[in-house]
Amino acid sequence: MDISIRLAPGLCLKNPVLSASGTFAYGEEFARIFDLSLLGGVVTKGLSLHPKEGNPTPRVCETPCGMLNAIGLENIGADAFIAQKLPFLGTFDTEVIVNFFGTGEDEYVQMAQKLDLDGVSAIEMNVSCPNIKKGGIEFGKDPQILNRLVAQVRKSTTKPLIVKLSPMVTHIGEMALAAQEGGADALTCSNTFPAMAIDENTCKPILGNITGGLSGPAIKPIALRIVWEVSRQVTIPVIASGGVTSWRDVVQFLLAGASAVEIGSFSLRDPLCFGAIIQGLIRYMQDKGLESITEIIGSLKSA
Amino acid sequence: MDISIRLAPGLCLKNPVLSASGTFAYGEEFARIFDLSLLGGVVTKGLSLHPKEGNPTPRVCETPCGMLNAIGLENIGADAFIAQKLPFLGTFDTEVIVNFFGTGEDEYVQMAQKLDLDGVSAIEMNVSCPNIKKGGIEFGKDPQILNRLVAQVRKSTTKPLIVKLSPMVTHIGEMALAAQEGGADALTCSNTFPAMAIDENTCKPILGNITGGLSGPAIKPIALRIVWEVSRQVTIPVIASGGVTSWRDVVQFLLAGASAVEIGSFSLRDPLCFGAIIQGLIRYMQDKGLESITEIIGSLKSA
Amino acid sequence: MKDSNALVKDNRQVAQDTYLMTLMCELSPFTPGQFLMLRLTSTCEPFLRRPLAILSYNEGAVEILYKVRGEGTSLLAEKKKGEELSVLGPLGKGFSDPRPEEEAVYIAGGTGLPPILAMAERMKRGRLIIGTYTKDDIPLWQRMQNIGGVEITATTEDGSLGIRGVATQALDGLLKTIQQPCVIYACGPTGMLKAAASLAKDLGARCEVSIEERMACGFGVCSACAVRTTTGNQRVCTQGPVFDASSIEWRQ
Amino acid sequence: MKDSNALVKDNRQVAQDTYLMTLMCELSPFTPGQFLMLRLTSTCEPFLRRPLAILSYNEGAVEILYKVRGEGTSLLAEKKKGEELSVLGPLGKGFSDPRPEEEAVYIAGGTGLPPILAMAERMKRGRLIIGTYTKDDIPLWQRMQNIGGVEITATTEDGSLGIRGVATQALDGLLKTIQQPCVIYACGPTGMLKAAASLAKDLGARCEVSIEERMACGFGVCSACAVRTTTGNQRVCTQGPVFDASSIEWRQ
Ligand SMILES: Cc1cc2nc3c(=O)[nH]c(=O)nc-3n(C[C@H](O)[C@H](O)[C@H](O)COP(=O)(O)OP(=O)(O)OC[C@H]3O[C@@H](n4cnc5c(N)ncnc54)[C@H](O)[C@@H]3O)c2cc1C
Ligand SMILES: Cc1cc2nc3c(=O)[nH]c(=O)nc-3n(C[C@H](O)[C@H](O)[C@H](O)COP(=O)(O)OP(=O)(O)OC[C@H]3O[C@@H](n4cnc5c(N)ncnc54)[C@H](O)[C@@H]3O)c2cc1C
Ligand SMILES: Cc1cc2nc3c(=O)[nH]c(=O)nc-3n(C[C@H](O)[C@H](O)[C@H](O)COP(=O)(O)O)c2cc1C
Ligand SMILES: Cc1cc2nc3c(=O)[nH]c(=O)nc-3n(C[C@H](O)[C@H](O)[C@H](O)COP(=O)(O)O)c2cc1C
Ligand code: FES
Ligand code: FES
Repeated sequence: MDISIRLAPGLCLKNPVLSASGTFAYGEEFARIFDLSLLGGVVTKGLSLHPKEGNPTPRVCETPCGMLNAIGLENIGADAFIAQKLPFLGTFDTEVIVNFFGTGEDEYVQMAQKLDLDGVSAIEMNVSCPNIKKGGIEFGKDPQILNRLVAQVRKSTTKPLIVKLSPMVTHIGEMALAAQEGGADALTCSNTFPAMAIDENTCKPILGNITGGLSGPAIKPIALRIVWEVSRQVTIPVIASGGVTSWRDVVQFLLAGASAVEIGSFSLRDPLCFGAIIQGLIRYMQDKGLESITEIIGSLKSA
Repeated sequence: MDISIRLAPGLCLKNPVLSASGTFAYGEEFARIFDLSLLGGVVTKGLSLHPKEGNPTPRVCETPCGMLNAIGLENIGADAFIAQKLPFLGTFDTEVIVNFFGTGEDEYVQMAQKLDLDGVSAIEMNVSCPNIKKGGIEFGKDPQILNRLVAQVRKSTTKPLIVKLSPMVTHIGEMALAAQEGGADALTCSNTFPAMAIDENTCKPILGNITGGLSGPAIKPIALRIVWEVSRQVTIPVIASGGVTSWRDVVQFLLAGASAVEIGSFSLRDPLCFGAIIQGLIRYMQDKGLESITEIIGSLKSA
Repeated sequence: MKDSNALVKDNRQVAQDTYLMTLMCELSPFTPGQFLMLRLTSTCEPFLRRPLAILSYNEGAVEILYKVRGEGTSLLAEKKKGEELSVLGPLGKGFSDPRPEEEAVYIAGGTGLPPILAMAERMKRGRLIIGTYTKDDIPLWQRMQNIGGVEITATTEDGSLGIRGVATQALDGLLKTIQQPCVIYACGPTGMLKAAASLAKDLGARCEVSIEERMACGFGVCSACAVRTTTGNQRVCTQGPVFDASSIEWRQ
Repeated sequence: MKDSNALVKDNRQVAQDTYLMTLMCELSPFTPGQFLMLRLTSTCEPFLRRPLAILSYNEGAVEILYKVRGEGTSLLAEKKKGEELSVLGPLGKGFSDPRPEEEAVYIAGGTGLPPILAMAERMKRGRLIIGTYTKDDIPLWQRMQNIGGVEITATTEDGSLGIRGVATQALDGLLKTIQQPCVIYACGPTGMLKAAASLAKDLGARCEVSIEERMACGFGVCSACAVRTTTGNQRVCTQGPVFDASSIEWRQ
């Protein structure tokens, strides 16, 4: 049985299960509880050129079947990552996908150049960040801005380039096409939903940052629709992200058209979930008599 | 203590708790289990000019802390509503808010004219419907189209006009302003999120319509953020809709800037929730020593 | 209809994946075919109530018979004596009584047994066919034998009990042996209901079917449970779940 | 750190809104101040685990002492003997032992008692101050008395037990009476920790504080639990929850 999946030239995952950015740090903590080599790939915390301190606490809060986070992209910066974390990740037999962001086109480009290194299997661009030059509108909210940004980054790296879309847009298909035309090798659908929580006793927002991003099972039905919609509009592979908790969810995302799946929030609750999910997927394929995982991808039947 | 709230000239609710469209039918079933006069207002199932059969079943499905629906706007049509349902609703001491939609500008206008009747306290426009002339894009997804539609409807009725926004847009504030400038007296924020569910055994979508709208507690954090964002951009009152299950949620939405709150999906699970929620709200105001509900509205403190 | 707190009095496995639960709560009198909406937890997960037919109601004790299919019924199977559930009901329209001259024929497939058994236990006359895949899927076999006046036939697809085959084949055979007018009461998979309806039509017999459809509210407000009938869409939860089979426009 | 299934052995109320739970599970040896992440249900609601300090661990039995605050701790309080929980831990860095020449002073406010009591029970020497609003808020009063070698002082704001006032006033008084070098171990509300840190600084004493911050993972991967220190942000869950008080940059 073949559960490997090719995402881009030079990027082949041994299985379609990835960690998600921001819920796996740089892999060291999880490496203490399981062998990272069992994963299709590791997606790192989002990196920027310089270290970032992040937002005031509280930075997380629980919501019905989900959570909000407003970490504020705290990270150790590209140099420290390359020096201190990348070599360790290289000791595992898994793909290393480095998530990054910038506050302007320049920073995105510099990051792409910096990360064009041995030991980096692919880079994942987080475009849910405000473009300071354009008055703070997110890169991921305007197809022209996104297309230009992706094209610039594309020119700056030899690595497979994954663009992670923001979900809260009117026409997700347009954004997906803009990224594809800019030269993305694959898309991740999608990031968290802008949301908030209020404490009715103190009459204050719960998060230090007021708003945060909603993730977890609560958003899975929306993420599934987005993957279905996007994968029918683009020709490049789609990586699903949003609310995965089980092998059932993985199969559903594959049926909807995803080629791989990231597991984020649920791995905070259940850090050992990855192995069980991969095993469940294999059992499903055995039960259905499937030879290759590619038979599932996009094979949703009509209602 | 004063828990009444004025939403528009001629539209004053005795309390801020409303039913939501599509989860209360035309009030008859709920009237058998509690006195509708306890509500601030009743919002009816969405009506169109002619009766509508709706979508193939299954039309609903459960999701983590929420549900999908693809009823397909099944309704008995405006004439049958006016003849058979409106007189009954008139026997209660509550405001009757009639939700409606159209497949084109004409139908919206005709509906507004038809509903300009005694016994109708206000009309709520559902703009999450495709504009057939504009190639199927939803009225609620383009600010120009929305502004024009609202302005046409505004001219066609003497009733307070509430516009119910679609949440899945890039700039919800722009949509809100477009509706306000078109002449809306109030906004409902917001409708369900396009989503989907898949059965990994049959490899088919669960809903007959493939996609449906996500509602329930799962979306509350997003709805709260939308209410907070919109109420700071517009001068007209905002009615919250999305995931309310308790008096706590009601207070949170009021703090975020809502003037009233609709309870939808949760009343399917707990049809007697309305009275308990209103009582909880009153107790909260007593505990906090508040004289008027208007003291809560928009009074969120900084973090 | 009323929203009541019910206490689990008993919950035991009675067949493959199938449980019989007794709940203590006050209901108004019910008609077989009517159902309850059960709320399984106090958190919002799972969010919706689950529809389950009333098997019996006696002095504050209501019985339900259910098969574990997904999350909701799994949670139900884990409930222990003394736990609380919220129960909405009785809901919907049940079966009408057979006319004095009619022979009652009950047919149940799979999880369709509860309303059918309730009807047979109420009428105490007629003939009941229960069809399953195998012997171990049949719950309450002894209890069925003990209904005075009702003749029981089992069909199993693997032949492990009763007649090998499907229930509607047995129904066909049975109907051929009955001389007087018949009324057929059916609950089970759509294919079975459709076949029963067609046999009834050929015979000119009355046929009432209890229809299953995904529900959200169970009391008529959400329009989830539409079924196409000769007079347009009807709501399974309030205008059914029991319908005259001749009014249903079967899918496909 | 390990993810284990734990069985509830006992769960009883020991003060106003406060419960003591004993769970059976295998842990590696713990240091007072270390904590567990408890998963409360098998459904995804509530979604996150809850951090709770380890009060004791002995031959497969771990004790936790918790106050009911919201949804999670309410669910915990409802757990009965025999129910299962998933437990991640021991997590974080605990208190360091007092040096031989140091007098140990433990101070706990509100729900800060568990790690402090664990430390006092381990060291069996020093002085412990427990501060609450009223007498009924103090759990395990008798058990504290029974720690050989530790002198217990209670403060209550309403004066219903011990000294009327707040714990840090009592700490101030106590420190004035001690001649030898001190180490202060503190857990409780931020205001209390800050005041204890400031008293320690004035005295030139070591002070270790156990910090509470909202957590999502509890094992260092999500960056939720940042605390500002003189060397930048640190993670409460892995680099704490116990910190040298002089390294903390207190908010406001
Ligand atoms: C009026 C009525 C009476 C019923 N009476 C009984 C009964 O007495 N005993 C019994 O075992 N079952 C009965 N059912 C079916 C029962 O409601 C479903 O098996 C149950 O809701 C499944 O819940 P779940 O969470 O375990 O499964 P889910 O995980 O929700 O779904 C598993 C499967 O169950 C089916 N299902 C889910 N929800 C419904 C629903 N609302 N209605 C119908 N099918 C559904 C679907 O086919 C789905 O694929 C009845 C259904 C209706 C509509
Ligand atoms: C390292 C650590 C050890 C702890 N040890 C104990 C202990 O031994 N005994 C005890 O009673 N409590 C302890 N707490 C606090 C305990 O974790 C919270 O009271 C609990 O998570 C609240 O959950 P809830 O669902 O009941 O409340 P929620 O409804 O989630 O929130 C209620 C209130 O609890 C507080 N809270 C919520 N989540 C957290 C969190 N993750 N961390 C801190 N505070 C939170 C907030 O102030 C919130 O307003 C500890 C916290 C930490 C970080
Ligand atoms: C605590 C936390 C931190 C995150 N940080 C990042 C990040 O740095 N970069 C990024 O692209 N996405 C980030 N995300 C988004 C996740 O990678 C993921 O796309 C999202 O949470 C939805 O998936 P889930 O429901 O499986 O968590 C973060 C999410 C969480 C919960
Ligand atoms: C079964 C169902 C039917 C609905 N029908 C309508 C409708 O006809 N018109 C409309 O504007 N909104 C409709 N809605 C949306 C609700 O009015 C409400 O805005 C949404 O469900 C979010 O609120 P909730 O989370 O409280 O349900 C429907 C929702 C549900 C669940
Ligand atoms: S289930 Fe809601 S109308 Fe039937
Ligand atoms: S709680 Fe996740 S890093 Fe500390």
